[in-house]
Amino acid sequence: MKKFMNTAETMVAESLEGFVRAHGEFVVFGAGRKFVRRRHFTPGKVALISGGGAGHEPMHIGFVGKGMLDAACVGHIFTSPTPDQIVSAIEEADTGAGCLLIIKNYDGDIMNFEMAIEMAAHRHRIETVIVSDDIEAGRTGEGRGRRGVAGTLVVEKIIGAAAERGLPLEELKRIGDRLNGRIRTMGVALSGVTIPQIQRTTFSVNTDEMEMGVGIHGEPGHSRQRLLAADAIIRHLCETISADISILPDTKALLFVNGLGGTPPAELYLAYNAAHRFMEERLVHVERALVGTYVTSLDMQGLSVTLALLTDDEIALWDSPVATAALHLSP
Amino acid sequence: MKKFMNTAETMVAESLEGFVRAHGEFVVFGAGRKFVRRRHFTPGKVALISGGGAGHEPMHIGFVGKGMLDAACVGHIFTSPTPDQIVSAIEEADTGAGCLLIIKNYDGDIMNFEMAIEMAAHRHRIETVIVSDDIEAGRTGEGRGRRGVAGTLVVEKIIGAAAERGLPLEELKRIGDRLNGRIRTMGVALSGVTIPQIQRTTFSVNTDEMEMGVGIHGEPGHSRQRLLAADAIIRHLCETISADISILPDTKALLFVNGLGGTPPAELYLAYNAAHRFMEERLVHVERALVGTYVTSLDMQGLSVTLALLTDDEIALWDSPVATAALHLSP
Amino acid sequence: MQAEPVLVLGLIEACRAVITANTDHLCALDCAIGDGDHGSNMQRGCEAVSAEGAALSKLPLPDAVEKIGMTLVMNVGGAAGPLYGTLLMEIGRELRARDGTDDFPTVLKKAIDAVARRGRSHAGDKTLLDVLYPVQDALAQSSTLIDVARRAELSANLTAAMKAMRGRASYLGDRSIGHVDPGASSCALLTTAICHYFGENHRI
Amino acid sequence: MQAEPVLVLGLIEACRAVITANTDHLCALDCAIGDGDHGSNMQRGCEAVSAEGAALSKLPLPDAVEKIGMTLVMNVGGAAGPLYGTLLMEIGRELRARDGTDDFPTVLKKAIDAVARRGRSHAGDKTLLDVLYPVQDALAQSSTLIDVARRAELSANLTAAMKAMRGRASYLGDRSIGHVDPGASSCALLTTAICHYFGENHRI
Ligand SMILES: Nc1ncnc2c1ncn2[C@@H]1O[C@H](COP(=O)(O)OP(=O)(O)O)[C@@H](O)[C@H]1O
Ligand SMILES: Nc1ncnc2c1ncn2[C@@H]1O[C@H](COP(=O)(O)OP(=O)(O)O)[C@@H](O)[C@H]1O
Ligand SMILES: [Mg+2]
Ligand SMILES: [Mg+2]
Ligand SMILES: [Mg+2]
Ligand SMILES: [Mg+2]
Repeated sequence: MKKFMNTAETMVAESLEGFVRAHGEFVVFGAGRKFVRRRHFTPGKVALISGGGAGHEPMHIGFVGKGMLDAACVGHIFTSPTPDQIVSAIEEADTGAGCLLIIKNYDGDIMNFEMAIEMAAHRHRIETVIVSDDIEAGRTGEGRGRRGVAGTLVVEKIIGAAAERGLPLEELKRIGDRLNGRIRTMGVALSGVTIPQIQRTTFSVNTDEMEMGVGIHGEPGHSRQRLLAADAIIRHLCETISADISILPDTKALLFVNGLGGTPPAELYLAYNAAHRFMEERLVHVERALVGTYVTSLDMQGLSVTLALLTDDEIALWDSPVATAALHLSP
Repeated sequence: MKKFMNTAETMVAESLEGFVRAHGEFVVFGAGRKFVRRRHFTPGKVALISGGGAGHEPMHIGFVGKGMLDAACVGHIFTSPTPDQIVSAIEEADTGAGCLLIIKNYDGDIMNFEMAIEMAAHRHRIETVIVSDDIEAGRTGEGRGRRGVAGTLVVEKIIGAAAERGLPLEELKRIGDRLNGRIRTMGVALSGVTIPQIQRTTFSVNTDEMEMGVGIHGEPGHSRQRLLAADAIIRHLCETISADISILPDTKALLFVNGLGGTPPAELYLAYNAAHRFMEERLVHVERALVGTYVTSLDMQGLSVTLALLTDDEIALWDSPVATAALHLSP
Repeated sequence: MQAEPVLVLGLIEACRAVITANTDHLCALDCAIGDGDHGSNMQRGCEAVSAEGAALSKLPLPDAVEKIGMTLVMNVGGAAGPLYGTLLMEIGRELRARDGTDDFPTVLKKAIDAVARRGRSHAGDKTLLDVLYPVQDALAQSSTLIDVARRAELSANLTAAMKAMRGRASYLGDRSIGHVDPGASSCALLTTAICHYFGENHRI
Repeated sequence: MQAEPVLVLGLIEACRAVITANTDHLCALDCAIGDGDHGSNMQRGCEAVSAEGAALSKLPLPDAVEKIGMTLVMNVGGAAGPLYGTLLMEIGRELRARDGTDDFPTVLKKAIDAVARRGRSHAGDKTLLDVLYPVQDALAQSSTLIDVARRAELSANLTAAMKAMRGRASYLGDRSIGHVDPGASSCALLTTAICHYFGENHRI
């Protein structure tokens, strides 16, 4: 697949620079360009920091700003950031109330964040929330389990709103951990992705096939299937999600259809329509909706469906104002 | 290219339904589902109505809401809406102050809007603004000239803000016409698109080629060229744009990099970075930036660069609050 | 000569059939120099008209033709909707004004001029006008049905050599040369189907 | 036996060379069951270490090895960075604590255990541990350099039959079976390169 790029080595840095240039009202680079931070911190507020490999834009940089993250560290493509990036972000963003690190559940991310914590813990109060919203189905359960995927946005938004209200570090961690258990995401891909460094596709699928259960790193999913009509695909995603989480009658939910990079808005809305119908038939009250390209896997054609079961308090936090490059809600 | 769809016949309607379901806080369907309208009209405000074929989402439906459009009519894929849709929108949206129709410069769109005006003119005061921001280069100049492409967003935003301030119909038309002459857009495609009705690609390009000067209907551009590095592509777009518009020293501008559907945010930001550098070297003051997938050509891999030269008044209108599904600026 | 209801239904069906058989071909022509939808647009229009066949066949011919034009306008969209719609609406109106079909070439001439006004276009712009004008000319010269159809097909093919000055193909500039215009092609197909229908049914 | 500066520089170059020659191969392995970046990650690490070669060669061996580990941690990212980084940092620290290299197998054992703790992983999880443990075992049994290298390569190949329990490949479940683990492969390549270097330079 073709890309707008100059060299594989410089593409992440160039893209980041473009992002910061375009969104100077929200963000600036942190020290040494090791991370992207809010233009203005709020003293006394717990600092929320996230990060991960590049290739998932606008996550996380697009979620930096009032109401959401304080800083985001970006690694190379699909490669978690290094501990020094994370340490620098902690040092700059912590205004005294401590730091909450929001980490997607990947061995690489966890190890790099852990090393950073070991380096910074003597000078900062640090807690972590590990997001693992991916469905379990199709895997064995013996392994490390669920990946952190599109549901990360939901966690960052809701903790972000809570942090803005001045809640303390431990309380924010509690909110995040509780919420994480009530979010499920499943993805499907119509194409693999080309890793720019090596001009190689992670996998290729025939025109009549799709890859079910993919994450956001261009990796294969848990099964290759025949390409179906959108309604059938969405039904499968929604059924798998629903089977993987306990939905009580009259549960309130946020339904989120996320594009993986190469799928245009029109198709995402069509998919949302099918997902919404499915959930309402199951008596899930879809109270809030989100449709868009927020958590990508380079230019993968595909999408994920996320269901987040929310309490009334969490819905209020979801509705709180946020002003970032990628998510915007007015007061 | 594969798509999330059920049948070609139903895909536009299903996608629209998903859109309205997801964005019920901003929009509802108009009578007979012939158009999408704001949930609440403002009596006494001039009604802004736009429309066009489907396949450009989120334009125009994503721009319906406070601060921008009052209603948007959607046709079949790449097919302008029919006059009865437009007449219905006029009838519902005109609260007495008249209607301004914002039309992209295509023969089909113009003819359908004209027929609608002929049908509705005896009951409504109607004016039009025809957007034609496409560059002229590479074409002959003898034909109908410039297409209306991504710059349409800029026109709709700025007229939208002016309408919200209560300006009268004729004044809004003047603002729109003046502004249109100061906007230029040029697009480039790395892939053609598949027309769902016929499962046929409009054009195909080799892996080492690109199509320069494309619009937003999957049509070929004005030349096929060798695929270049992003910087060289962007330089060519920016040079062509700059040569096609008179830029006085210290001109203030909005720079807008728009994705055509299949190009992910990371690449758009990289392109923005190159475009921004180019413009600053030419002493254009890039006062405002927009980067994202706003005006698409189905799932085309590609992007367009738009330069809009703005007066201070227009910048203030650009900054005015807007609350729509696709564009959001807080007060 | 057939009764008008049968005539109207027959013509509608003849047109629908030829467009349906050529939908993909017309889209392919439109892919080359436009946006690939001309076949689907025309087909949607023909289906909409067919669906109203029963009601249409009860109307006097001028009213039926005008109504067909309106149905096309309201269902086709794009460039083809207003253009074919205007053509038929104007034919209907002219037929009604003249109270008969005795001078069809003049009726047609007026309607084609209305199409040209609607499109702000002229002969030689590489559009359906480049079939309509020659067809009108052939009719005015009382050519045989076979010759009218031949003239239509020939004229459509001649658009390949033209550079488009109107419609989406005009954005391609010189790159539009070498391709047959989709609207000209649909117009020739329809003309041929209509001529064939009249030929088979011994009319004119 | 070589002087330490020469040794350090030689090993750095030997490792850099083998990774550079296999970057694409390692990425290809990672594409099959991961995210396709293992080769680029390792290469970035090797380049960063090479760039510090002059400074490193001036340090005592334990400090140099620990510093190499830190450089990997700060430049590689992903899973490989903390894992290889921890390995080398711990080897350096153990070497320093023991004030010499006399019991390298024990040094290595401690370092591998630190890697396993960092990764919360075990032998049999289909990771680089499945090469590290056998290599350590071979060294503990005083195998020849050639045998150590052979054992490393064999062990890497044996990961093909395993189901991944850690790292990205674990998300594939049974689909991970049949593919060699990229981390195991890089580990075998490095082991072989190091053994080869010592063999050529008559050390041990
Ligand atoms: N301004 C015009 N005047 C006359 N004919 C036109 C004009 N614009 C387009 N056409 C005709 O319409 C045809 C295209 O129709 P269609 O594909 O249905 O609409 P669109 O161009 O809106 O997609 C062209 O091939 C041409 O014959
Ligand atoms: N938890 C873990 N414990 C031990 N080794 C691991 C672990 N996770 C991953 N690995 C090793 O790391 C390799 C992948 O490294 P790399 O591709 O550089 O990082 P990433 O998986 O973050 O893209 C795997 O092949 C495996 O050998
Ligand atoms: Mg990685
Ligand atoms: Mg069209
Ligand atoms: Mg067309
Ligand atoms: Mg990897």
